[in-house]
Amino acid sequence: MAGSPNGRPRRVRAVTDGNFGFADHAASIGEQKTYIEAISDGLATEMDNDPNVLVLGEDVGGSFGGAFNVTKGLADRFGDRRVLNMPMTELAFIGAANGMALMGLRPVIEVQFADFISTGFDSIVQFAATTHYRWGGSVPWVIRAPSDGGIRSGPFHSQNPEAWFVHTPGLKVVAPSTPADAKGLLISAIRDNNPVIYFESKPLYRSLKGPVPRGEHTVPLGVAAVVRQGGDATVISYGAMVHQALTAAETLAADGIDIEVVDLRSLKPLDEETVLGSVTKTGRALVVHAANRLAGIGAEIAAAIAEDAFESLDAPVMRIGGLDTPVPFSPPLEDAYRPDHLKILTALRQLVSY
Amino acid sequence: MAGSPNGRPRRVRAVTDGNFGFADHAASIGEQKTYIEAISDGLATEMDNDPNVLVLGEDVGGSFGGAFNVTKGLADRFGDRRVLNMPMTELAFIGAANGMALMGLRPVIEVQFADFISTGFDSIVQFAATTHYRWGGSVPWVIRAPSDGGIRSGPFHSQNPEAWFVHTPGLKVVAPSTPADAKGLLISAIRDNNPVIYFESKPLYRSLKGPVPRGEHTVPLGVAAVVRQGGDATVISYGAMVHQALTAAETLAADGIDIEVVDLRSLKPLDEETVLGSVTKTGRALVVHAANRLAGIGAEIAAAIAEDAFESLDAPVMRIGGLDTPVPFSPPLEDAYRPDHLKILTALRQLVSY
Amino acid sequence: MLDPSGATLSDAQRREVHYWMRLTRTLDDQIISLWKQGRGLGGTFSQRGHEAISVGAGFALDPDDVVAPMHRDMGCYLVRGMTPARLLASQLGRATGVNGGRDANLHGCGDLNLNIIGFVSHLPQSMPVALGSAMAFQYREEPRVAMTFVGDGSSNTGLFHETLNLAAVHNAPLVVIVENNQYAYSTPLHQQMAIEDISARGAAQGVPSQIIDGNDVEAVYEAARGAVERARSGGGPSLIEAKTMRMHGHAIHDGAEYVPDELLATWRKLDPLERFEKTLRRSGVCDDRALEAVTARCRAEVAAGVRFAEESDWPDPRTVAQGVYAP
Amino acid sequence: MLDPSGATLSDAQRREVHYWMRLTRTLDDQIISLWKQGRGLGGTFSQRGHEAISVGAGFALDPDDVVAPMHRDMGCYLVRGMTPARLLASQLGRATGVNGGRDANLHGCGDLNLNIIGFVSHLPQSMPVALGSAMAFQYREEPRVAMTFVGDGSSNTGLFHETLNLAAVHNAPLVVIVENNQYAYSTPLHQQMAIEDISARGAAQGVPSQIIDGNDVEAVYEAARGAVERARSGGGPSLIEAKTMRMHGHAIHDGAEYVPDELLATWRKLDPLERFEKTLRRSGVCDDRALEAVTARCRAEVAAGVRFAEESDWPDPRTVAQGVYAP
Ligand SMILES: Cc1ncc(C[n+]2csc(CCOP(=O)(O)OP(=O)(O)O)c2C)c(N)n1
Ligand SMILES: Cc1ncc(C[n+]2csc(CCOP(=O)(O)OP(=O)(O)O)c2C)c(N)n1
Ligand SMILES: [Mg+2]
Ligand SMILES: [Mg+2]
Repeated sequence: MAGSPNGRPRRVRAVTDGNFGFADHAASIGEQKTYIEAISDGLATEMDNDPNVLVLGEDVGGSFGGAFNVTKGLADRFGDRRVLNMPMTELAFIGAANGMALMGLRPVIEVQFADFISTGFDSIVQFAATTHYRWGGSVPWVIRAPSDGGIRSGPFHSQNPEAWFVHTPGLKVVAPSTPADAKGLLISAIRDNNPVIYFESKPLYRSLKGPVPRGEHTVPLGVAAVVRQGGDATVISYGAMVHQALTAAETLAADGIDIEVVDLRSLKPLDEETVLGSVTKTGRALVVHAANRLAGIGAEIAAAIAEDAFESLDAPVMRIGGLDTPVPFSPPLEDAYRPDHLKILTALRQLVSY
Repeated sequence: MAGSPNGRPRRVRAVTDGNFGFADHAASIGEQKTYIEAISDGLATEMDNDPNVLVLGEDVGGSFGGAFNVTKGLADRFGDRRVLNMPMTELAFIGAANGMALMGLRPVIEVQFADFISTGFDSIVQFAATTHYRWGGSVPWVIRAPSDGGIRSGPFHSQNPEAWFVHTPGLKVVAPSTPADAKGLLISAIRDNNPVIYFESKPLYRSLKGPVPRGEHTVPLGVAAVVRQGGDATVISYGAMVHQALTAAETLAADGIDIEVVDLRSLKPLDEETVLGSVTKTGRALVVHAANRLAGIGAEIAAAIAEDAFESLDAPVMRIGGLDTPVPFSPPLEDAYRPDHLKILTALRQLVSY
Repeated sequence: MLDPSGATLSDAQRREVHYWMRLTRTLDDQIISLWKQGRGLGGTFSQRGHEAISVGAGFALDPDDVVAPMHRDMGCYLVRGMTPARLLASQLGRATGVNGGRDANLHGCGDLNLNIIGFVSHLPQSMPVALGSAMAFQYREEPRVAMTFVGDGSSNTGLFHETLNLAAVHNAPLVVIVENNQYAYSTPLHQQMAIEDISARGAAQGVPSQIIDGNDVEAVYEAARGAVERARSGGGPSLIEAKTMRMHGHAIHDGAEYVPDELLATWRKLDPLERFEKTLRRSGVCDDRALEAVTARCRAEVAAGVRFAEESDWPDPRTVAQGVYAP
Repeated sequence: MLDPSGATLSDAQRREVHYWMRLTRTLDDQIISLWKQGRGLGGTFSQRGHEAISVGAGFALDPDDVVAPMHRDMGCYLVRGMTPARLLASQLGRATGVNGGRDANLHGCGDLNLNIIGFVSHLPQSMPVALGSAMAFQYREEPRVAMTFVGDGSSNTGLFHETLNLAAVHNAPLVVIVENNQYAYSTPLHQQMAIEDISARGAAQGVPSQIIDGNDVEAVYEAARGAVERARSGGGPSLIEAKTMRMHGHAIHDGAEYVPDELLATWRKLDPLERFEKTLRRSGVCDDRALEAVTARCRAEVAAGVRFAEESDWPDPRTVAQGVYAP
């Protein structure tokens, strides 16, 4: 319940200069924006563009604009009817969004923390996910879920629950790692005719800046990005961990080891082609995510690689993820729990020397 | 909502004679019982043994005894105070079980179908799963979840949601495949000091008979069973799919191909030692479950094998599971959706000839 | 309490409503006998006793209104234009069914051309969906209303209360019909709740409510129509508790031995269809011949539906993975 | 409505209650200043305005009773015997904290030796857990009671209603205190619900309820003690709505600019601690010197707690994976 976005991020490497380096998938023209500003920008842009888009969630409205202020200013700009404060009843208001979406609106739902998405679980996994398959009704909403830890928020404000939803048929799941993608994936998610869960990475909110195209900007769902080229091994990751992987890769570059980094961007649909393409080239793969390693998304990716790129593999596919424990609060515990560039570095050294 | 246990099972091979063949892990002395009778037996045995055990759920009480009659007779025998009908409020009654368990009782909760476990999600994944880690409170309950399909019950009475819970830190998960294990794992689950989700396989309820030891009988959590020995490839499975795998293995035996079949029995903790031991021996692995293949438990197992038995593998680890769709109702669709011995056979032929 | 609407059925409407009730009864009986003969597929729900509610409330809606019915509301599907043939094909899992064989019995019988939202098992998930539809109408300033149905069992769920609350806060044009049939599967009311009337749950959220005789189709219509008109004119949500009795088991396989015989005997005398037919006869709206003609017509329509369904193709297994996502 | 219990505080108890309220205030103020100085860790909740409720209700329990407090109930933890030192060490993530650094702020401060159940964020998950505890007491025929606390925001959740209903059906010895502090985070009551009084929600489930002045600790004690005694003697669950105001932001980082100044000004005059001190003075239970002595004692205890906490070791990272499962 803490609601505090002001924990002290540690080990999350902020990229604060203009040369963010993802020139291949972030447009180079545009303002410098933080990750969180890019989300707000994406929301406002699409609300401007489509009167069917409305925002709902706890505390999103009025002058407040949500626990993280992502929706601040939207009520002023678009009116209270398009930015609705909800009582603390996730099951009902996500269920209501199901109805709105069936009637042609495009609600963007904020759950206050990704952790609380479980409270609305049935409305997501039972109703929204199955409706198109069962009788053709289309449920085009987006749930924005501020996820991930590393900021001393404890077991209930640090969760990464994406695996539940990737395993559930009928949902789409995205997890941007850069400001440009944050905007572009959000707009694409809103335009998609299906329920999309959009996992925001809290540790990147204000620590990460990058160029964000003005106005219209979309990033297609289901398309990963190779954010660093390299021939010796592939790291597959998403969200905040992409930056940890890049940091580790830079360290190894000094030793003459070239790591390729794939940023999945979408977790469902998963861009297996890009992943397999890279691993076929490098012959070595490490999957990294902050979520619990056990039966996480990394398991699917590793299993897919192990099956479909078997002949190309020069080493076992490795995985790094959170421990199989709740996310602990205290810094030494959370740091032990959580993957970071040092742990990635250790794993990569092992992988390339296999 | 159908509540009908009387769909016609197809392709589920009943084993109705006395020589069930799992002599290595089911005691040979005991009555012949169906899978469902064995569950009732386990419940009654442990209620007899421990006055702290009580049963709660929708329609479990009185003369009715639950949608599948698993608890029929328990109210008569142990009194209404130990067999409680609950209003249709899964979140509250699983939450209440959390409190009972903290106070030293051992509630056994029936969710009417495994599909409805999602309605009580928070009480499971947020409260029960995390409490011991966070402050030492012990939550020893069991949720009995009638799961699995193949009996024409449609998208909401056929689900296999085990992956959600295996991914969640702090829960234990079991899934018996035989009457003897159904009894033994249930008693062990009740005695365990942690929340345990016990997935029953509906298609086995009345189609499967086998010897069940009388009285006291436990099967340890976290210990898999090698239910068929073979040197050419390993099938790793659980629940109803174990029998499909055994059928496929018999077919291949006629061709001189020896398949080893590992019945996981527990999904969490997972007996990696037995799995890796077998795969190290055979060099080939196929993981099979009825649940959605994508990001299912099979992904974890395949990834673990690919990482830890890499050098032993003579072929890619294969996986078979349900499609990434809701479970469809109509027989041709459900059969296309669902793994069976023929699909396993095809995969195994491919695997052994790799 | 809700104000009485004063809306009453004309004689022509009475005849129409009677036809839908008879059709519902005939179709339900047919389904039961199909299943007893082993020609069914999976489980299916009994409708007997609920005809006045599902038909009477459904009839109170205009075509542009949206409805999210539940598993005792076959009558509502029929009133809204879903044919016995489609419903039967659906129950038998055929390609020609409402959802092409993807969902079981009445589940997933959604068709937005008829403004019907299909339900999922997880009760009462239809309720917030109906609310969201109502909120969409408000948002676009359309004069439309959403109606949904729940049981006594569902009225215990958190989602029931959350939805009423949200509807009240937003003054949404939502009508909630509670079908209090005294049981949730095998569980009698007193094991479900400690209150006398479910309508009391409206007050806890600021939703006006009303109790009606759920076996009197005219009373159902009048209350429902009143609530619909009120919602349409900006008066907000309402709750109608219709008292009735589930006359068969929960679903086809359930003998309902847990229901006391006397209770059933009392309610059998209050059968909604027989009662309405008596009224029609007494008031001269229909004579015996007219009623028999309706019965014959319904029989024929249902029989044709059975033929259609049983002769329909099974879905093509190669389509199994299609349509998970909207294009 | 609940019958008045007639239970009143003796003078000695008044002095004790005052001490706990002052300790709560002092500890809360200390936490705020630690956080403002950058010596805090993560987010933490403000308690100001809630001292009468958390202390008064907690004080109404016997040692064998169980309590499941929420994030505005620091006073209740203290009354139940959790020391400022332990609570501070917990908030600072130290090995010596209630949960060894595993959970944040007041979360997870459970200790069954003190009959306190630790809460999770997902509100109001403590409510069914308290109910289950109460049902366990019933089952074993122990004369014990369970109490839990929820906010106005939580009173909208489905789980709130489900739990009250289940408690009523089982006549469980449960006392639910609703801390209606007019806001859920930034959301005022009128955006949360369309009713005047949350106590109305008791009636919808058959749970007797009562409205009290949540800033009057004696009123809180009397109502809570009455409900506890009633529950203990087999009278079943009750609901007490304590009206109050959250005087600071939701949590440390929240300036609460969304709360009108006038509202705060009105309530500032009703400060529960000052009011109670006035009463104590007026009734001659304490004089100024005695009150100052309490303040000094609380300051010293809290200061010692800060020293203890800040000097405590961090948890050993090698223990991170231990204790997920009970042995
Ligand atoms: C969340 C949830 N839990 C359990 C069920 C299983 N179930 C199907 S119908 C039913 C009883 C419903 O009773 P009620 O709401 O009174 O409707 P009725 O069947 O009596 O018309 C139950 C428990 C379900 N559908 N949804
Ligand atoms: C299920 C759930 N959703 C969202 C939150 C985030 N959250 C934390 S406190 C809070 C407001 C709670 O309001 P209230 O119940 O009135 O308690 P108060 O904080 O005012 O004491 C919210 C929305 C939560 N804790 N649980
Ligand atoms: Mg009912
Ligand atoms: Mg509040």
